[in-house]
Amino acid sequence: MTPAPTNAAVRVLLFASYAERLGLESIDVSLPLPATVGGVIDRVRELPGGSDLPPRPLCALNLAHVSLDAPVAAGDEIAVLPPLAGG
Amino acid sequence: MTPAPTNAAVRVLLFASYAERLGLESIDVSLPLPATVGGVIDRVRELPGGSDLPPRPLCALNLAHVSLDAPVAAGDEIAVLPPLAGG
Amino acid sequence: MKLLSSDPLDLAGLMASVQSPARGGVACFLGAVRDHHAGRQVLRLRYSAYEPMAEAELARIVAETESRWPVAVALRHRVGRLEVGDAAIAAVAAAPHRDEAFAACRYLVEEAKRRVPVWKQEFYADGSVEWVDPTGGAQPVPMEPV
Amino acid sequence: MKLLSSDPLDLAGLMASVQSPARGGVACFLGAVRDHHAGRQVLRLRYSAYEPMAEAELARIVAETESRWPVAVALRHRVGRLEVGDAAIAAVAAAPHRDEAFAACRYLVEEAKRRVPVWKQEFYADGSVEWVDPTGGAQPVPMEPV
Repeated sequence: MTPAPTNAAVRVLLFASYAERLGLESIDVSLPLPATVGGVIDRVRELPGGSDLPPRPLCALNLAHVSLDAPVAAGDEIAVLPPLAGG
Repeated sequence: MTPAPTNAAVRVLLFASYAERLGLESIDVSLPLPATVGGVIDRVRELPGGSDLPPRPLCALNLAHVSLDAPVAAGDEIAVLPPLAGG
Repeated sequence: MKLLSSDPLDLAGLMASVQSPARGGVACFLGAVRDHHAGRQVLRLRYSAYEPMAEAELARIVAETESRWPVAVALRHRVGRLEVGDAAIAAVAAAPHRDEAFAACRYLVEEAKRRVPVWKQEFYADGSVEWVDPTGGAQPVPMEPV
Repeated sequence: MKLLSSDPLDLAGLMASVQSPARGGVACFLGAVRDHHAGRQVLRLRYSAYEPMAEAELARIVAETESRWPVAVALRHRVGRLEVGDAAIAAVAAAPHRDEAFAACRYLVEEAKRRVPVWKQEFYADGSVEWVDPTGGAQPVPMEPV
């Protein structure tokens, strides 16, 4: 008997134009582990306006840039970052 | 009959360590034309302390850098520049 | 220390914070709001940030720069409402020699622009407002943690 | 305008003189007197200049820089007695974009060091005084008029 997959709750933050398109700045997502940042973003895509996100958006995990294949754990903070425009 | 060579008076300025070595800041040199900056410097070398000048010092003619083969004319101001140390 | 600031950036203060008798070369950069962008007249703008990450990223850039060159550096980014001419970013690098000061200052600015999660909303003379996309809509290149 | 100055250099004033709403990038450099040179403790120094040529050369460097990049620049060199920490040279370049501002600022500093007839006498803690030769006594390379 394989163990039932663990479900993990993560928080997803949206900013600037992405927050406007989805009308949300923060979403709590629960999904079975193992999962990646890309998998979390795919869940965000299912929300109204979510299909406007680019195929591979810039992402951060716990305040650091990561690639979409980075694994996530319960309690992680994932951010979907529109094109940066500092300076 | 070839014309007698014209003599030209030029002023030579010395600075910083070169002025200290020769004990002079300004020398009036008279020499036959045509002549070059290098030729003027060779006259300065004959003065006491003049042999301390490097074989090919940095030179300026009328407030602009020049090479030693630049021709001089009467009234020119020639400067013998120790290694520059600005900034 | 807060590296994101909603107050005007103080370049003189940043310079004083990194200068020392041993560091004779000080290179600095100030990026100010321009009055035009892509042919449109800009009246003012608003920077927003993912603040905790922006602070962390700015601090990482400072630490990387100081470990890579023998320099003391200061880096600040402004958030909130800015008028034309206001400084959005200030970077200062002080080093014993100018090569290092210039290289470190340049690194601070390039990395801040590339990595700090800050977004800019431009307010134009025609009344419109837009989020600026410096990539022109290109597919983002994923950034690995540095 | 005097580009050689016996008064302290005013970086803020120089920056203000070149900034404009169209020039968002301002790069600057300050070269200050260090407390050590070649392992010896420096107390202070004295810059002397071939003044009319130094003024002319600084002005030529400014003109070249402004013709080579779309920038407004300011350049000053100090003469006379300087203490440790005092700025000997200040260079500022303002441009619409940072690449040009950095390149122009760097050019100002490199060309000033290479071409402006200024000499430096260092006063050391042991009481000795020396003219500084940055070339280490190498044969000078003749400079053609630019």
